[in-house]
Amino acid sequence: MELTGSILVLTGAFFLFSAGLGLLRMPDTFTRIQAGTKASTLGNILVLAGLGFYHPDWALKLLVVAYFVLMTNPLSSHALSRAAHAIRTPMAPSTMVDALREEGDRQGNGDVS
Amino acid sequence: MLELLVILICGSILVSGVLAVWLDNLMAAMVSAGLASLFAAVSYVLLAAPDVAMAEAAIGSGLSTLIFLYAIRRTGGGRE
Amino acid sequence: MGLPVSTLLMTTGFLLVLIGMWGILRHRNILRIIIGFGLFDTGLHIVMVATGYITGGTAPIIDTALGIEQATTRAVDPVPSALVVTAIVIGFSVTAIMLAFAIRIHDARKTLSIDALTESKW
Amino acid sequence: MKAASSLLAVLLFGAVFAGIVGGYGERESVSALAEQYLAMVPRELGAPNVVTGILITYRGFDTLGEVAVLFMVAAGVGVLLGGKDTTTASEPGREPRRPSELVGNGAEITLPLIFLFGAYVIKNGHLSAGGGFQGGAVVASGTMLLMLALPATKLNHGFLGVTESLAGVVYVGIGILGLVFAAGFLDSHILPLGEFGTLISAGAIPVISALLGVKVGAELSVIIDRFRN
Repeated sequence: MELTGSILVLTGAFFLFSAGLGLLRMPDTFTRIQAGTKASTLGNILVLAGLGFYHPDWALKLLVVAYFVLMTNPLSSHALSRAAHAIRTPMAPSTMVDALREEGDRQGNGDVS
Repeated sequence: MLELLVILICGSILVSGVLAVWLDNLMAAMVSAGLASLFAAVSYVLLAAPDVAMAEAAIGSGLSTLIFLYAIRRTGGGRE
Repeated sequence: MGLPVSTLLMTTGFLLVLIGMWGILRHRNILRIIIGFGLFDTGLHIVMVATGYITGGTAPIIDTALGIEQATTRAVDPVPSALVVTAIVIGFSVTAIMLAFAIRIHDARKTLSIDALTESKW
Repeated sequence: MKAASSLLAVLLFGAVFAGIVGGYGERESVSALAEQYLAMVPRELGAPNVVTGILITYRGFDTLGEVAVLFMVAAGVGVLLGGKDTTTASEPGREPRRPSELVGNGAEITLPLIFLFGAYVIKNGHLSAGGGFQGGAVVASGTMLLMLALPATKLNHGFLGVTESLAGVVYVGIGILGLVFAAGFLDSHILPLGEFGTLISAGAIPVISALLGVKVGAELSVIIDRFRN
């Protein structure tokens, strides 16, 4: 039981570490947001699951916390990257497609985003 | 171990406070002030005062930053 | 190792007060001065809570971790906590009033610099 | 010159603060007043959370004055900022951006949880960390999320005003009841103490805490909504 919990927490810590590494290594804003959010959501959920194995009587509270993380973490990064796109944050030179801007162009006004 | 955490929190509070006074961009200064408030909320938990931490996290770093945001918007984007 | 928790955090609070004071004295933009006041507030709150900490204390809430008999010896001082909870709300109110005046000044003068407000100087 | 005098002032204050910190050693035991509070609040008031007990009963008059200050701030900000409908002064020709559908839906999912958490914090104020001020602040944070994620929402100021006025009137009414049936103004012994550590216990503290939470939440929401338009 405790071993399972420890392994889960350790895996979560590894994912959180990779999120931090991604923040340092990625070239521009959008890829940084992507790296931070994806890896840290998984890492948080794994850490919470490991804690649930440690203290089974906290399970309900941990479930509520996990629900909150799942609801808010992707949403906040979506809002952040939308705002960054709206103020035309420069992208990395290797970016090929800007689907949001093309969508705005197709709807007739290039400024919407 | 606890001392290390306390020193880390103290350093974070001081760095965000200095940034809030020093940064040129008004929006960034406002966010730094909110960050200092958020780290202060963590320090209240370390000082065994969870009631204060809850109030500071909700008011100091949430609502104050929001009314600063609205004030900056109404006074023209922070340009002087 | 090192200094105790409350001394460290009290030093941090006083340093934050000094940083806020520097911001208040050196900046000319009203919104920046209000940010300085906010830092001043936060620093004083940290100092006040730090004065209530006792070595190895826990939160003053009686539950399974803190029996009703041990409360007087193991809990931290609740009086500064109760003071600071109200002080935080009042600090928010003061910030709101200052920002409202700043917005009105900007509406009337189209500037945020306090150098433009000379007629109320003595 | 100006920089030098500012630096001098800050350094003087720094010297005073250094003197204070240098003479301060971490305390080993609480003061006599705090010891009295820590012993009296659980026994006489039946509230496990000592901070809430102090805030609502021993310093109840101060808390009432505090709420009055908040009310005056809400009214003052309304006088200063209300009145005329100014649109944002900068960039007059620009349309406000369409809010993202994802953010709106997510806020609608999260908002009931936040309000529920606020109610939980208010109602459990005498059992665990929390109370009227903190719960009211959490409720106001929910309002903040509502205004950020769905900018088209209008707060009903009349309803909020009536709610917080009613809460204030009942607050003072409970205080006068304490004057009549118990020892003094805002005494919490007008209701039975009940079993220690359960939700319905500690006399009138949960009732006063709920009223305080409603009042603080409504007033903070009004203040931040005045700043929006």
